[in-house]
Amino acid sequence: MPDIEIVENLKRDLGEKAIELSNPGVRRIFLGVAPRDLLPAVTLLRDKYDCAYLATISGLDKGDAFELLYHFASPAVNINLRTEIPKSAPSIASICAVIPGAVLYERELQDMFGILVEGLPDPRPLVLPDDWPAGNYPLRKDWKFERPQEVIPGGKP
Amino acid sequence: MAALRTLLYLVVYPGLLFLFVYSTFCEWFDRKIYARLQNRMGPTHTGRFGLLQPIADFVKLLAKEDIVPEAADKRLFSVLPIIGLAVVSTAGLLLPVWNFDLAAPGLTSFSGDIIVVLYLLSLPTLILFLAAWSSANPFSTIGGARVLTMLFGYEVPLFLAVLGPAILADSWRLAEIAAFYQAKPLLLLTNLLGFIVAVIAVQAKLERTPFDIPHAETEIVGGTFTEYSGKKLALFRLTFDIEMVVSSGLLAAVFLGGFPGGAFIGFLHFVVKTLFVIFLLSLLRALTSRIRVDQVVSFAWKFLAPLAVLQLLVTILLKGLLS
Amino acid sequence: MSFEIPIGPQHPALKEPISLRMTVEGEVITGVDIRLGYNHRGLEKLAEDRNWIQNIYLTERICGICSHSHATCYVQGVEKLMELAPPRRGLYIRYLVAELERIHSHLLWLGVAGHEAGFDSFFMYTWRDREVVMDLLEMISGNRVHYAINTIGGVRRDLDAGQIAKILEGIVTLRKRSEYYFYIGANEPSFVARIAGVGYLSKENAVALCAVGPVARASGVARDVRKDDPWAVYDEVDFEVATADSCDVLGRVVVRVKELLESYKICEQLLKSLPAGDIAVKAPRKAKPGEVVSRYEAPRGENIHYIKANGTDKPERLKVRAPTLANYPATVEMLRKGFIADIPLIFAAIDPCICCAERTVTLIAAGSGEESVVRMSDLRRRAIARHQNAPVKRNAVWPL
Amino acid sequence: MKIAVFLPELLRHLFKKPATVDYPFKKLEVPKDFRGTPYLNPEMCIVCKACERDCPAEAIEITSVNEAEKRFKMIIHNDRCIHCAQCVDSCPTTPKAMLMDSLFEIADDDRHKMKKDWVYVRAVLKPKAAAPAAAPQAAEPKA
Repeated sequence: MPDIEIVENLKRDLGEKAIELSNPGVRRIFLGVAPRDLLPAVTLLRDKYDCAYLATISGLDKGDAFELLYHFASPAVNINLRTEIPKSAPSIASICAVIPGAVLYERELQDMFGILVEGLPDPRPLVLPDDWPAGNYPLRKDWKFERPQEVIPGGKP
Repeated sequence: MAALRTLLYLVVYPGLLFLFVYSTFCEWFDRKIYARLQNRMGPTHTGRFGLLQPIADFVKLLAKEDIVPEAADKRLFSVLPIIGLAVVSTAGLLLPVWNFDLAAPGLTSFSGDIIVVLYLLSLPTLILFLAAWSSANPFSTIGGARVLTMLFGYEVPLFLAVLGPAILADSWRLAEIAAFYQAKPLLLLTNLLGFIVAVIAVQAKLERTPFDIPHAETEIVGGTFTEYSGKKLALFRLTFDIEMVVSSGLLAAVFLGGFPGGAFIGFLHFVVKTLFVIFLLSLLRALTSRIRVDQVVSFAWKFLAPLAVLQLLVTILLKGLLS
Repeated sequence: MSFEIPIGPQHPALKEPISLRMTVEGEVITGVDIRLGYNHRGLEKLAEDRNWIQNIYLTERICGICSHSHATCYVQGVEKLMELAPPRRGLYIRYLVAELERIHSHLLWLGVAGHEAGFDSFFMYTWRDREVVMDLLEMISGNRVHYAINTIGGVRRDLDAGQIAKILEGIVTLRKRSEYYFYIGANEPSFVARIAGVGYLSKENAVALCAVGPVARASGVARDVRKDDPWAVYDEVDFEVATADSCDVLGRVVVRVKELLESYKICEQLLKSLPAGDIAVKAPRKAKPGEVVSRYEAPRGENIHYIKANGTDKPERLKVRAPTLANYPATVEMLRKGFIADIPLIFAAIDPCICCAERTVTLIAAGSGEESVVRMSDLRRRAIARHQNAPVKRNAVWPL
Repeated sequence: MKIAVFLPELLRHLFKKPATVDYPFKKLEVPKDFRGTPYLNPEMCIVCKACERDCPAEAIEITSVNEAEKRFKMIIHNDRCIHCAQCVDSCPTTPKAMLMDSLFEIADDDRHKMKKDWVYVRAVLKPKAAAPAAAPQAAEPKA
């Protein structure tokens, strides 16, 4: 199925829900939806577009909002589902019920951006150390790491 | 004078010192063969051709820190390696290569010594299990359970296989069995099947690939030896080396016609024949991958035990024919 | 009797730290829990304050085995962002190295599988023959592990006729050996007994849990980015996607060996039709604002990089998804109801690259050399602080 | 199912020469373009700092010693260097001021000993045609 056809189909199936629909490269489609339409959109992609394979979820700190990109892939095309949630209330519904393999990526989002993923079957921290200070989310842009002075072991300065 | 001789017999030859030197040599031989089979070099630099490498390893381990875990049964944990070493060294004294008189059964060569050797060679397995259990470590516990499970697999085929030639020779004394086959070397060929079964069972007893399940390092870390370190580990390793020498000596005595020709020639026979058995063991080690413990038991009962029984049948029929 | 055994963070079967908690009932596994985070270096954060050139080498160091795959995935994304068209010869050399890397990675994996099963001879022989391809890579790029042959707009080193002849010669040897190892792996009874029927992953589960690479292909899911999303040279060469239907570790061995043979085919085709010309075009220092999703079929499965540029000489965001991370949920599924003895084999069968999978947390934003130093002092400081604040609890439960 | 399929291969190698090399007693040759350790040819350096800017490991440090004499000091931190040779690629002069040798045994027990530094006067290169014979009088190498 060529890209144009998929874009047309998506336009027809999602209608108003598709805030953004673009096709910047060969076999690359970017699709934007509102957070409340996320689950229906993911279900649609899985059932109708053969996109049961979620490659990953990218988070991006845009200053006052978080952008979440769900990278799906089918044998024909790579669909990137974009949604945006406000930084003041960072919370998103989990898609684990639809795509069970998403659990690690959603846990990573929680760790890295402090986004609350609701309905996650296993919400424990994934990658951060156990004694990581609360409220520190490394991939937010306002989180800066102060580089310590280099000290070479062995006594000499 | 007799006391001194006994002391020399126990400590120097063929006691601890000789067994130590010869077993480290056998370990070197095993390692070198294993390495060459794999197109590697093996020990090269300690001593000539790396001959001293096992001794260097032993000394290194002796010098390492010796840790006894807090949760372990400390007394049992510490004493087991020594018992293990003592048991296998005792078994070494019974081999019919030194100090035996065919006519007059003595202290180390008597009717029924084949049973005693087999029994003494079974003991290290139980000691290993106790050692694993007393270290109170999940990996050791699993290793200990595996040791016992495997024991049920290989012990019966080994006994059946080793006792076959004894039945044919009509004796329970190693020296007499060996002498019987020295008189009729062609009869050795009838025991070929038993020899194969016995080599595989000895491989399992020595816990070498494909039967290195109790201490499979990629599965359960050190297995039975997880908590052992320093001197105790060194003693355990020496125990296994000596066990390898003794069990290959046993196989040589029973299946390969023993060690005829007096002290010197007999000793040469001993060296050549044990090295041959060890070569077979190394080859088996290089040839296979580790199997699971359930596969060991089913393999032992589906293949080894029936083959051993078949060998026994052949032996009995042959004995009827001969008499 | 049911008890827990820890596989990792330090364990002989694991070459890198990860923690698998196994609840076992005798020899049978009843529960599995995975804990990541022992090997985090903060690459995604670090990438945000490195320029485009520096990031090539940063992404290359995500992994030590498939170093070229991450760098290529990144570079082809950046080229799209910068609207560069690398010369054909450069592309051919780049994907030639990529296929050679796949060969070395799969041979390495064969050896590791043998080692985990206790088949050390197999391990020694496969690794001996892997030296052939390692030497080829060293000859092409100047290094055995981190080839660093990619640059934005092409590759950094050219091939001459002598090198091409040597590569072709090496491929002939390797093909013969790979076929032999296939024969051994499928016929040695003790090895087959260990891998056949072990680590079952049904096709439905492989799809639902988003498995990638040889794990998915061994379960009958023909998922290969080189075919699904052919880029650069992959629509010009002829190869097949290797799959197997046995859904077990044996299937994964078969898939990998078949892929080896396909890779030899691709290498020969690339070398035979190597175009003449330049190997690289000059790249600008800055990229226009934009975003790109770059996909690449690494030896372990699909690699996906999401790169966003903001007009400066540094990326706004670089998201890296390594294939191993995608295979963890499937691993948990495969381990369930297995034997303890199968843990290393099943885990090794996904060809885990733990440092690939864990790259996100920023503890240290420093050059590679400083990391250990900073981390040491940092760790020491934190350990002291922790010790002062909380007395060590005896028999403490694993805090999760 | 066959038994002992590996046997012929194993026995064949029993009396063959081992494939391994007796390192460190015997050493293999590295290929021609091996990326060893970077070093500076101070006669060619025009202090454009391209290498410092592009070094992914921040292993190159160029500081000014004497502004008036145009004297500079370059330190290469071999303890940080990742041997990617990007400095060689970034170097704009012909012939290159940054070069790689084929040394690979550079481990040391002290990080300080792994630093290498050069103090030199900035080279003034003539136009491209005469570049190979550029400005020998300006150089004053010091290891």
